[in-house]
Amino acid sequence: MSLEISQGTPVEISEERALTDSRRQMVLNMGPQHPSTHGVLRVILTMEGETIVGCDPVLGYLHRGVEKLGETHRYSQFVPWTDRTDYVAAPSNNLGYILAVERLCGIEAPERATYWRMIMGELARLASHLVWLGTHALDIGALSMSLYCFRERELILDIFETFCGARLTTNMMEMGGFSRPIPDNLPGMVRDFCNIFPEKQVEYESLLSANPIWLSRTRGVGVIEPDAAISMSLTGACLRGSGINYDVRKATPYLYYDRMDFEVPLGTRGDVYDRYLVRMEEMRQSISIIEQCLDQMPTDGPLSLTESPYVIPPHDSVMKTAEDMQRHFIWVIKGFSPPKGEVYQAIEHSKGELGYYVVSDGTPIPYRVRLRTPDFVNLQSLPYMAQGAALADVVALIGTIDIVLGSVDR
Amino acid sequence: MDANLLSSYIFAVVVLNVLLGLMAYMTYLERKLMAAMQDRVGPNRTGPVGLLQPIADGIKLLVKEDIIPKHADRRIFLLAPLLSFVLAPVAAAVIPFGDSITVFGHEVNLYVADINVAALYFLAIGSMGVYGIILGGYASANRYSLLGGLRSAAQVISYEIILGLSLVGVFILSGSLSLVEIVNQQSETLHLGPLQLPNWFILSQPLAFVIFLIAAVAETNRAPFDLPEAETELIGGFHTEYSGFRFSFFFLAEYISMIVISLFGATIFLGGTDGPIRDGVWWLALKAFIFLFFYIWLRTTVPRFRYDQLMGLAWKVLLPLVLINILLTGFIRLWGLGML
Amino acid sequence: MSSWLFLIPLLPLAAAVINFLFGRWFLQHASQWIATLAVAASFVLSIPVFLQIASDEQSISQHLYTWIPAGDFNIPVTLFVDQLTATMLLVVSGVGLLVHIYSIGYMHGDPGIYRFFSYLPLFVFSMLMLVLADNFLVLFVFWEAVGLCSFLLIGFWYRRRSAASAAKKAFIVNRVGDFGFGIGILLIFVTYGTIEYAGVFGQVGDATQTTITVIALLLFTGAIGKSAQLPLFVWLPDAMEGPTPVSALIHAATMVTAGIFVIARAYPIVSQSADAMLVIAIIGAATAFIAATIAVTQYDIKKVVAYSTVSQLGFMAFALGSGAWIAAIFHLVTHAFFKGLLFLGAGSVIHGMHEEQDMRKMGGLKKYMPLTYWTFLIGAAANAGIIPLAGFWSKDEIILGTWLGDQPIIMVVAFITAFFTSLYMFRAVFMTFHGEERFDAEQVHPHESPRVMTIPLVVLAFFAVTVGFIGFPPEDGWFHHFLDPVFPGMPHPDVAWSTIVLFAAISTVIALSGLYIQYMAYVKRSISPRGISELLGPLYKLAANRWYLDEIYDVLIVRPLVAFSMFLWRFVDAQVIDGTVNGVGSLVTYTSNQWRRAQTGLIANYVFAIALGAVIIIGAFMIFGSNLFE
Amino acid sequence: MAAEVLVFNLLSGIAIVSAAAMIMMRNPVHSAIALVITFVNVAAVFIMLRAEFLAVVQIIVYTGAILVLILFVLMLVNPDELPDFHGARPMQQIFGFGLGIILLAEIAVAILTRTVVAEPGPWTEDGMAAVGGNVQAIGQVLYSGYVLPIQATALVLLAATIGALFLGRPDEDEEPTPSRRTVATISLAHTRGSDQDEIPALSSANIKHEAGDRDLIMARDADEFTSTPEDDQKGQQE
Amino acid sequence: MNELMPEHFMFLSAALFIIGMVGVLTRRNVLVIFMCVELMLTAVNISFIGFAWEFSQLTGQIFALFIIAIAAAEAVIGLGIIMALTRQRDTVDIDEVRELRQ
Repeated sequence: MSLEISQGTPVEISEERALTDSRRQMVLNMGPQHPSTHGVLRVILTMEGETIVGCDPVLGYLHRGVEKLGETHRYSQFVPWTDRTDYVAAPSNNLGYILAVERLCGIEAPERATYWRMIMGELARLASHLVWLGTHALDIGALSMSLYCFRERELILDIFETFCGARLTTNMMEMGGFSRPIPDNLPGMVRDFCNIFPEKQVEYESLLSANPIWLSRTRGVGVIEPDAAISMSLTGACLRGSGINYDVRKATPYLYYDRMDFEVPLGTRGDVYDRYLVRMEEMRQSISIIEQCLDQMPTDGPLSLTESPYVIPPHDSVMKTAEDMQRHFIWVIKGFSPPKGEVYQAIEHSKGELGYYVVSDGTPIPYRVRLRTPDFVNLQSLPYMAQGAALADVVALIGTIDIVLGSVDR
Repeated sequence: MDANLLSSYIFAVVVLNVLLGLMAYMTYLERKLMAAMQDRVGPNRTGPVGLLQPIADGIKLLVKEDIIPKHADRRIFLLAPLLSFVLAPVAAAVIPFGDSITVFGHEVNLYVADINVAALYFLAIGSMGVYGIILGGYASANRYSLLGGLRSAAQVISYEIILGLSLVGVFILSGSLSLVEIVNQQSETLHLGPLQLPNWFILSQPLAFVIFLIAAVAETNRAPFDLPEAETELIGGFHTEYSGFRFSFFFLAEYISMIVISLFGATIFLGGTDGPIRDGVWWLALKAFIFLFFYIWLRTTVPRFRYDQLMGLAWKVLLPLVLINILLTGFIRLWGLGML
Repeated sequence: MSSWLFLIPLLPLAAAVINFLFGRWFLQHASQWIATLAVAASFVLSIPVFLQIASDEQSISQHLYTWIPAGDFNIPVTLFVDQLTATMLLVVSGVGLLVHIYSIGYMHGDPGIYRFFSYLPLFVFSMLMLVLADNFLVLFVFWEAVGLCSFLLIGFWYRRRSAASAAKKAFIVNRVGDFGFGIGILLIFVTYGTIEYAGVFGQVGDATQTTITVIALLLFTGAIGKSAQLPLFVWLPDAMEGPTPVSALIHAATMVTAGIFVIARAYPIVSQSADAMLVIAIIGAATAFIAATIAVTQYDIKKVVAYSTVSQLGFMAFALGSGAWIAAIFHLVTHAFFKGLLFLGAGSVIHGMHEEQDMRKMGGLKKYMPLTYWTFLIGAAANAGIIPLAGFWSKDEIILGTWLGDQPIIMVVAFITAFFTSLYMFRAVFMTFHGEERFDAEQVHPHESPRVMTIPLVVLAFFAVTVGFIGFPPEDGWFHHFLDPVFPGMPHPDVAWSTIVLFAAISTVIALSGLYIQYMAYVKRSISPRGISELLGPLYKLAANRWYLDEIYDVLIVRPLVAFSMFLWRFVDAQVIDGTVNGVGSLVTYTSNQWRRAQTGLIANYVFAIALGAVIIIGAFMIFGSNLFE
Repeated sequence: MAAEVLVFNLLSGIAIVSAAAMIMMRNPVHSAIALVITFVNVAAVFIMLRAEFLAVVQIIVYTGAILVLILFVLMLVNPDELPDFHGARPMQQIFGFGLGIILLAEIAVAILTRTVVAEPGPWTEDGMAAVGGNVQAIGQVLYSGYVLPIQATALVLLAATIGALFLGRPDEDEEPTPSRRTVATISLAHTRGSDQDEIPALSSANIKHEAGDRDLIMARDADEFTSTPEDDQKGQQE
Repeated sequence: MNELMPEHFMFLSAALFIIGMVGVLTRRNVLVIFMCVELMLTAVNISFIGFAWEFSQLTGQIFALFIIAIAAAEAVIGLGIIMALTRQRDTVDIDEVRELRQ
């Protein structure tokens, strides 16, 4: 009888074929043109039915060689490029780079300028979170949320426009402070925004926080274990949603964050819903920080370090004094040369720890500029979270990581 | 060919055309309402307050290039939108739009057909409507479309059951499957002590009504049950590969289904043409509009379900509820007839 | 009244089913209350039935459903109550209720209690259905059902080897009687074409005298098994392995009297055959005498009571045989009470003595368990026929019946037996409750049983004293008139008052003499029991070894049977049958191996075969089956 | 009455042609569509035969449920490639068609030569109209004479449902697809696994109650939760 | 043939049944075979309903109703088996399934 079995070729063939699993699994190519991959992310999903068994993010569709560009531009020329990494929170990117270079040069901006930097940074965080909330909710199917969020973001962009003339890619920060005066109506606009926003935020939460469908779509989905979060070096809300207390503003305070009274929200379960709660709470804390800045800020005082060789001279004196004109000429034509050395400056970006590693060889052009963008690192957690999730969860997961492809691909 | 049949044919043509016109402005209404809910203006450039927008859309869709993907199953790809589009208005044939009226000396019934299995006929046509979606999804030779088709098949079968069972309570109470008969029963007045209520089945079957409402949303693939076409997941699902007027067929079919199922719900639960003063088709229109408003409202407000949650809702929540409802209704009916 | 008659058996059945299904996991000890309440309700329902029968003198019946509707042959399940049934109803449910109550105390803490309390109501149900049946088939079904319950309850402690084998013995011995009983019923059906009581009894005379005799004897065969008559009584003493309440209810009060009941029920048949009645009388008298002699020699308290039961059943049987029908039933009723009482009392003693049954290790228990003592004493006195207790009236009447039935020899035997009855009863009383304490006081601490056990004792004792007065005055009491319609055509001899008094006097003297002898032997110790036994020598040995009945059976029946079985096994089964089976098996294997080639595993081929078959069958039908080609 | 025959012939013609197309089509999805057409036409035939209810049931059950399920399975089990094994058995085709033709001939003979002996029953057009229509008539007959069979049918359906669930369940030997992560807890905030619902509240933390029932922990300092075991003991002693 | 005769539906029924049978015999895709079985069931239903119509009885319709119900159960189980089969064997070719032989 054993002989007959060995003759039964059809059985053996089909058994061999079963091993390949070829037909049970379906490969779905999600992106790079997909409405909910937040740009040109491409995710190759292997699915059994609607369940994800394999998830493979493919990056680089928006790669522009930003780091290489940093090695070929003068220090101050690189600032606009940082705008274009995470374009929904451009001022924060500027800030991180400027702080790094300032540390390299050993200078520090005047107090008033520092406060304004903080205000702009927090406003950028708010703008970024609003974009995240709108698109995240949209991915999960709440259509109206994005429109409401963009309505409030418009107010922030108006403030940016009033401050520097640009709305999206602001190129706002400068070495040693701000070379232009602060418009008179700006503090009032910021105050108005701080008064309006909390009410609006209550509105968002009334639409989402207790909505059963929202809860069922976010709770228990995309759980990141704390140890996994650390081992994947996640930062920002992805890390704090898993309950780990790490916030650059608290851990290694920069600017005047050590003067501020604010709290860092931590999640308890590490799922999508926790990260949602954490970000919503962060927005409240940001408003509080902005208000504290406005209260503590000196009403008068210098905005820029006029005397430093690393700082562009103020417009007035360039027009009036020959030294300043020469300095201006050299600053613009040749740039400034920080002392030899290297520096790593991290700030708490809206998406996590944004780090700039700048190496100077004493020439006006950096030897190396390295960007540690938070969403690039955070994106590592997508395959981890997508294992066993449903297809519909993937868009929620991409949303909860809060990626901007400009920043991921650089 | 007798005059009765002829008047039926004429009325059918009228209903069909009215439905198509309504459907066009249904899209306008939806866009305007959504805009209002979302702090926007909505269409406002084409014609006064954008009133010509649907026509402009229609023209645009008709003149767009008709693309058939290279690997598509051509015949089915062409057949699927037609199937959807043809079946959607057919269900309206059994909706009674009122009693008969006299036109040019002929008595014309304000319904195309009064068959004694009208409600089941409606369900049957509804269950056929899913073919357009499944076949469209299959024929596109696109993974997203295939997934959309699969989702649609499972979803429609599940919610078809819920939809049908939610009506059983009404059938038990009315003792008939004919919509004309059901409307006639609802036009009686119910005396509850000093109160005089219309005998609408929403009052005697509130649970069934709620379940019907949910199942109807799912049956027409509308938010939050729009999984077969979820644009953020499946990029339109079954109609990803469709463009031009083939897409518009799917589009039309969806809106016509919405209108028809609204009319059906209004007929079954809200008394149809029965109203507090001067019964007539306007009451039916008003009630259907309430349904449609609810559809749009839902779409702007709630997020989308996940696939497994959707099926779980159908089988674990709605099915037991609707079975309990049938059981209770049956007992109450027997008790009312004095058989218990 | 008749509309809820069905509740009487149904309630115990429901209790049995509930306890059986849910007892193990949910009810546990709560099962006892369900069973007790169900039987109590049954008892309460029986009272109005009895009262109605007593007042209307009309039998009532309730048709439940038709069990076997097969053309003309209909077996309806109908509940039928006449005077006899009503009496039995009260006895069964009443004693059953008391035993249930008693069992609550007796079985306390037994892990299998739910089993006990599902078997016990099941027995009550079966017994009630047995007496309520209105045809022989239903009677037979529940006849077997009570046998099954008896089996289950004897073997209740099935882990005990002796209990298991006693249960088997009871079951198998009963089979012998049931076999005859079944044939009797078949013969009734063959003879009369019906098995309903009314139909059969209406046309008894249509059959020949021989047939009637055979039927009567076959029915009595069943009674021999069930009611433990000679030679099939051996199972009953062994049945004492079961829990004592079971012995009281099944093996004293109710089930074993089913045989008597059936003979009484079949009165119209049996009374037609003088030969059969003579056989019944002789067997009954022999049973009564032999059992009584054995009882005198036993040391196990339960065995004494058990042999006493056999003896009393013999009394009833020869009463029937002598034509003292009512006296037999009367004795059945009184016996149910005092024998139930004796068993429960014995159980109480055993319970108080920590499961000790040997009377030689008892003695002097009177002061430890006074209530048990007094009730047991009443029961023993009733059994022994001490005036004016219940046993006196009925036993006296039976003896009188034998005289009236013109059976002087049996009468003499009855008197002798009555003497032995008195002997063994008071021997048990005195050995157990009087004299020095022979138990090990270190190990055993006799104590009175709990209230739940003694209350049934008191109730039964009350009835053992009073129930005899329903048959007073003898031959003319209320009970006689009540039962009279059941036995139509029975002669009513006029008995002179003087005869009654004479017989009563003789009975009393005999009973008191037994009492006196035992009092002298075990209390005053002026007579040595050992001396008497040595004096009697072989006779005593004969009685003590139960007349060697088990041994006789062993030689006559068991050994030949075993030998024959061995032959069947060794030769017929192993050689002939197995050889045939194996041969057929290898043949099948061989043909299958050939046929297996047709199995390609391709479903299409199978479908093709089906379709081909359809075509061929339709074609064949059209050619041969229709008129197309004719 | 010729119109009736004409309509019947038209319907049955389409039904037969599409049924034949069903077994001819190479692509099973096309077969399924052909079958849908057949079933719809059969439903129309049912209406002509005074069985409106069954016509609708036919559409709901066969086309609306069974065939949709078949399509579902077709798309699910074989999404990528169409079967390439079509028509590889000429002998079987010859035999199959041969048998079919013989059977058809036999049945044709049977039909043409049959003699009717039965009596017509009460459910004519008028009979049904008298009780309110086909649905009511079926209801009366079904629930007066066939109560037990319909209960049995319900049981069969239930059993089938359970059976389908059993067949459709994931393989037991297979590891559940999300390879579950075991957790070594190094979290600063809490100890937990993914399955742990209740998370012990932190004594030193400022717990914030959110709109739902979920809590957030609010940290004021960077090292608020990085306490060492010794600190914990101290805290307890205090 | 000016009137609808019983022969009409009987021939329709026979034709559909035989087409279904031929399909079962000749096709190899298990799903198509499944569809053919459904077709055969429907053909039987036509006969039942037709005879009910011919004799003005409802029994035939009742039987057809039961057949449809059982067909639904059969479909569920059958498709479940096919799903399990494809999951295990990765084929819908009925000739590759020769379990019956083992």
